[in-house]
Amino acid sequence: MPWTTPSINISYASKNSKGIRELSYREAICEAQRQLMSTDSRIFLMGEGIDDAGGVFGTTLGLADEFGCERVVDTPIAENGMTGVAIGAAINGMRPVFIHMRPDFVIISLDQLLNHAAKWFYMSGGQVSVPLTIRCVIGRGWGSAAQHSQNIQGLLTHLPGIKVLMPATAQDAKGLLIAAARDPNPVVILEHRWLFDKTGHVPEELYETPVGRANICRYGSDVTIVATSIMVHEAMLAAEVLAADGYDPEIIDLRSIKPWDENCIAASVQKTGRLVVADTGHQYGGVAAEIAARITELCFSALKTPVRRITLPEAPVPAAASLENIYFPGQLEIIAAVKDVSGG
Amino acid sequence: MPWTTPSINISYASKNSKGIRELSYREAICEAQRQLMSTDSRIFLMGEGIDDAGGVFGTTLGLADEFGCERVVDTPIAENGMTGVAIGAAINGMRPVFIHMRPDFVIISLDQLLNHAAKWFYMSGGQVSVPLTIRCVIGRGWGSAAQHSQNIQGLLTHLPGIKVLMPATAQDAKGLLIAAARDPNPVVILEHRWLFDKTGHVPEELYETPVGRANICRYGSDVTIVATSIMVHEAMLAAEVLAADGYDPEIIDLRSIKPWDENCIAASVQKTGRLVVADTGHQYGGVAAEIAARITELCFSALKTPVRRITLPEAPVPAAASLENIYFPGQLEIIAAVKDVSGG
Amino acid sequence: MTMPSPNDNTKRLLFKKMLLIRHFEQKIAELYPEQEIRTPVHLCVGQEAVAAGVCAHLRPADLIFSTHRNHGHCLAKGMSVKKMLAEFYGKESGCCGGKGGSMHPCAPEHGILGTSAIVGGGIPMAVGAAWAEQMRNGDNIAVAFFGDGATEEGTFHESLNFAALKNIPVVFICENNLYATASPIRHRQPAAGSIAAKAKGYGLPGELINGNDVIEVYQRVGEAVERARRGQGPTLIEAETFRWFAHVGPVDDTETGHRSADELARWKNKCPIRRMRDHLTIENILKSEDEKNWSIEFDINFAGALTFAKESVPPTKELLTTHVFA
Amino acid sequence: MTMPSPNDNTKRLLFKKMLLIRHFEQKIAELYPEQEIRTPVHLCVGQEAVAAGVCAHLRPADLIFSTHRNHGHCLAKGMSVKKMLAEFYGKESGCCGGKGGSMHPCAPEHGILGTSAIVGGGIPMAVGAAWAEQMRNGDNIAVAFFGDGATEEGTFHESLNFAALKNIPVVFICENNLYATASPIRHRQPAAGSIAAKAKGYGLPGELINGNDVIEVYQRVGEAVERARRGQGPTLIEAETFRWFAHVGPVDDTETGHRSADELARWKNKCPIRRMRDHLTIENILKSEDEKNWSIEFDINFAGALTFAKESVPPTKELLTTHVFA
Ligand SMILES: Cc1ncc(C[n+]2csc(CCOP(=O)(O)OP(=O)(O)O)c2C)c(N)n1
Ligand SMILES: Cc1ncc(C[n+]2csc(CCOP(=O)(O)OP(=O)(O)O)c2C)c(N)n1
Ligand SMILES: [Mg+2]
Ligand SMILES: [Mg+2]
Repeated sequence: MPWTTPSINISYASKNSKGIRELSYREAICEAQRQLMSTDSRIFLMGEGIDDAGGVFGTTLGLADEFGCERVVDTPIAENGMTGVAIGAAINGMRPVFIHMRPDFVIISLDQLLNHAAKWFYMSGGQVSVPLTIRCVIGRGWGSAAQHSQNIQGLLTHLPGIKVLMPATAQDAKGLLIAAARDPNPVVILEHRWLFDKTGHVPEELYETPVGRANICRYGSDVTIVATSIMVHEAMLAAEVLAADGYDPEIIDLRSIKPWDENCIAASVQKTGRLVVADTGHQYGGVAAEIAARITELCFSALKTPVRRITLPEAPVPAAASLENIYFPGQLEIIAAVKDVSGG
Repeated sequence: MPWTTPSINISYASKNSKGIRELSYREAICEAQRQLMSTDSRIFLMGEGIDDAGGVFGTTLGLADEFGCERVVDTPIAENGMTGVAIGAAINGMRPVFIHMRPDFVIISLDQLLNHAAKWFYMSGGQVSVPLTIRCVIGRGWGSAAQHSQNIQGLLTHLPGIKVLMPATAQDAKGLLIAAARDPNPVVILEHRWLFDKTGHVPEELYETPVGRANICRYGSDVTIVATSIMVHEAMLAAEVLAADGYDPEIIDLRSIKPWDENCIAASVQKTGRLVVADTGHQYGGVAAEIAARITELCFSALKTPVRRITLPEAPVPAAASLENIYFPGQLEIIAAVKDVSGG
Repeated sequence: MTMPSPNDNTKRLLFKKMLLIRHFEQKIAELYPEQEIRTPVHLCVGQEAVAAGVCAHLRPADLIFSTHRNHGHCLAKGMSVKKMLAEFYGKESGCCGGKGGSMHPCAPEHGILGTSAIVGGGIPMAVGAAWAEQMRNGDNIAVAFFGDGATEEGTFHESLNFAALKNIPVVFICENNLYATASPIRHRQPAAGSIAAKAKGYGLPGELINGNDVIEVYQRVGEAVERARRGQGPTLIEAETFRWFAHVGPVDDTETGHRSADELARWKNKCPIRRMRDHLTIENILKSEDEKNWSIEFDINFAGALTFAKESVPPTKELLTTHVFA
Repeated sequence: MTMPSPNDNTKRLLFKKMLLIRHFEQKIAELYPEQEIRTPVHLCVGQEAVAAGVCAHLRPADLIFSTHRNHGHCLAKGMSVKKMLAEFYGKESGCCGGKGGSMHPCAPEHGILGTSAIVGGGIPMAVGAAWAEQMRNGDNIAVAFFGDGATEEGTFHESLNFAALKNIPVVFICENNLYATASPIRHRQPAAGSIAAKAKGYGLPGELINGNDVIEVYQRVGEAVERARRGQGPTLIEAETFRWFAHVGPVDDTETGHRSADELARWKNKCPIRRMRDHLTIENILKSEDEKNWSIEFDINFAGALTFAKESVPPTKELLTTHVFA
């Protein structure tokens, strides 16, 4: 896809970058972990079956051999307890990266994540921070149904104290993971499985994608589309169709879900006067709701139509392919929404 | 407070109601449980220490003596497992009411609540529903700090499959609890501790406050204030001040947080052109975000100013009184917001 | 108080049930590459004796709670092959109307009130369902099936504690197949501990049994079921067994990870079906044509179910948002 | 391998530490009705021997993780009375800058990296912190303090499993005071089980000790600490004890609920401080003026700390949203 090239924001890969290769999102994640562990002995990976042959959809392949099972730790199936263990290690000088294969399992650990990690620095009056990274693979499809395909960014962003990132490109998959692992705070990264094969131009060196900054993937003039994760790709596909029909959408990859780049989006909406938000999650109080509410506050007079949200339907994920196919919105919904907010 | 009288919506207390008494919110809850257990042998109460001398802030007093410890069950401290136990009992013919003293403890049970209860009916293709009621006392104050004073409606409303209620009056504390206990679905009721002493006119009989319907507590013309739980009372206090200053706010007690009465609010905003939402919870993707986003969609041309949200600051709850006092918004913030959206 | 060995007829039925499960799983394994079953399948080939031996004691109104690896349990409990298959094929005629897929089978008429695919998720629900029976003074019981991995979750502990506290009529059946996905138990649990031994901490009987010997399963679980039914409380049973396929899908996972071909071969030698066949043959309980006849019966049944599943209609889009609330 | 009885000096120090804790708690109880301490206090009067006996073995760099009922543990570990009191009074000079209140004390310099008031919440954190030590080949250990109620949470089980699996240098100290809030243990745990007995299921040593006998606590925990430090893994210790005040606040809760005046009286008779005083007196270890001198020392210290706490400034509103992120 052409836009993966221009979207490398060279500003955060340093001047004397060691070269840029075509890497998949999966490889980019793997490389980030390898480089992080090589350069910082405090960093280690943990999670259920992360050392196995599948290697967390290929993102940890080879790391157990390279770093040993003390730094690539297969854990018991005990998400809440092991999150507590990770927090304990984090506050005592280590930098754990806890990997979950599915977002649904993170829900089991919300006591430790929300009651503990999110509040520890505050409760301690700024003395003890929790440098914990949670990597979680999200996805959809193949009838995995209601307990294996959820989108949880809406749950993780609500309470203060946790940062949430959703890379849409290989570059950001690497850059945001590095940023997360170096962040002294709890950070959750949600990586979409359908993006793992997508390639992009990824610098060799260890670089950070700055947390809190969105990425404009396509410049446009008459409508702003803010998208998260795989919806960025759907939006780019939609843009081709829309462009052929005479629309000129500006597409913003939100990337950093919390904190988020309200200035970038507000500036775009001031220009375009229209906003469509395409999130992978649910509607009620989701990421799209926050963006809609906040951008409407910031750009009320510029907005020509109300912000349109594209989110999941109000139902758990169904198993049958016939339902699953219509459950997840994509480029068609984005095209329709853009035409609609543009007045037909 | 005068408005507690007119706000009894007689339509849902039946014609030959057995009389209306002045009862406190606490007594209303207790009475609802007594009447429910007397009339339906499937209903029972469970929770940590619910049979003790305090009786969950007085809301279960006497019930253990009256119904025995098999129907007023003191449980181990194991929120997630016991929620699973409650779900198991619910799908096998019982109607458990699981009582939590603090919202923070509900977070521990989100695996069973969100991954299980919320999805069971859907996953079973409509065969097995989960008639589970969760009562949870919320509150604030006295330096209970970050792990004992949260507001979690924003977490509970995001994913499909759970209903969330927040009674602000004694009448609704009884009527909504009865509605919840008779609902074949999982319902969470958040009861504010600071309302327990507030009295209202409560019918003797067993009546339901309909889920999904808001209550207009004050009719007004120039701004709509939608409030939840204790913020309804803050809004009513604010209204007195505002009225003296020449404003005429319409105040709506949301009551049913999910599903919520968008028609009632939209109709009000069509009339007033201005909306302030005062929720007890956090901002990012909270209840106020959803109302703001949705009402803006429905009433875009009627809105003269963007929807204003009054929510908690972006921080965990602090312990020190000096901070706690300014942490929770109240009537002053509502007054300022109304004046602000009204153009000074 | 050991339950006597099952009689000849029961032995035949146990054997036939195992064959049914094996037959079903192998058919699924054959069909899966067609990619018309668009839902992950967790096959239980190698573990049939546990499902058969446990469910032989259960009435239709007794309840079972299973896991992602539920096919054997559901079939043994009476679930219709037709409805199960239709569910796998994503059809409205499936046991969940197509909404659950392979991981959440539901058949209330057979005591299957739904299934959780969250590891450890179903254990407390089994306790709660059995508690409901107890509260009503019923004499039905509940069985919680779960894997070795599930015993690492907090819900396992919380469930044992509450069941022991209230003397709840539930039987905990842990199928210890030594792996959770590709992760061997030595990565997850201390060697010096044991699953069955945990029962003592709650004052419960805890027993380690040979999960590949259907007669042993039948006898030992039979005692536990009777205890539960008589109001003598719960039992934890750890049944050692092994799955032949990979964690998910009809795949051989040996030599790609921690499981070795050797280990699998050793366990194939302990095949629960072969073991029972040998026993029945020695004891002269099996008629020579039995297996062949059953196999024909299963084939015919399965073929009919498959036609039903394939010809059924998928749920239409109006159903996407139904059944969120009752 | 039993640790020898502590020497006279150690005994004096153990006794003095218990007196310090008792003194602090009683002062809090006296001050509380003034309503200037605006945070719930969970007093540990009656349980002082556990905190004193355990922490006597710990270095400053060893870590403790406590609970809502943390005052004794923190004081025994070296926490400054001044900073703790200032925290109770909601002041910026408090050990959490006023943000934590009484339930979340933090003093990294004394090995207190923060405290959770979620029952069971601190247990896995202790394991993780000790794991970090192990990964660095350090020889510091961590101690998890928790109540009987906390052993009902899934985190207790998950923590024991992981600590046993990895042989982590952590000691689990359960203060079984027979109640959780007003709920007696018989409402929550099966009579036939036991907390200490649960250790066996994980292959760990589990010991029931008299939590009101500071010498027994010192000796038995000393062995566990040494095992952990030598890399011989975790131990679970159940110390039976009793709290004199109600669950929260300086209140008498007998005759209003499940706790009876009788039960309290029996336990007051087993007062850990009186027991040790008697022992020291018989053994002639206590000088006649010791207690009086210490009491004066505590009074002076406390008075200074109180003045500090009362005169310190409360956090101002700019601090409301600082420290959300580092
Ligand atoms: C809470 C949770 N964590 C992780 C998973 C992913 N997962 C699915 S099955 C499985 C292994 C379960 O092992 P075990 O309980 O031994 O059952 P088995 O597959 O061996 O039958 C895991 C980790 C899950 N479904 N739920
Ligand atoms: C997860 C959770 N559930 C409930 C509570 C409320 N609560 C606070 S202390 C307590 C009792 C704890 O009992 P125990 O662990 O025995 O400690 P003790 O108070 O006896 O020292 C409870 C239920 C809590 N803080 N956290
Ligand atoms: Mg297994
Ligand atoms: Mg206790």
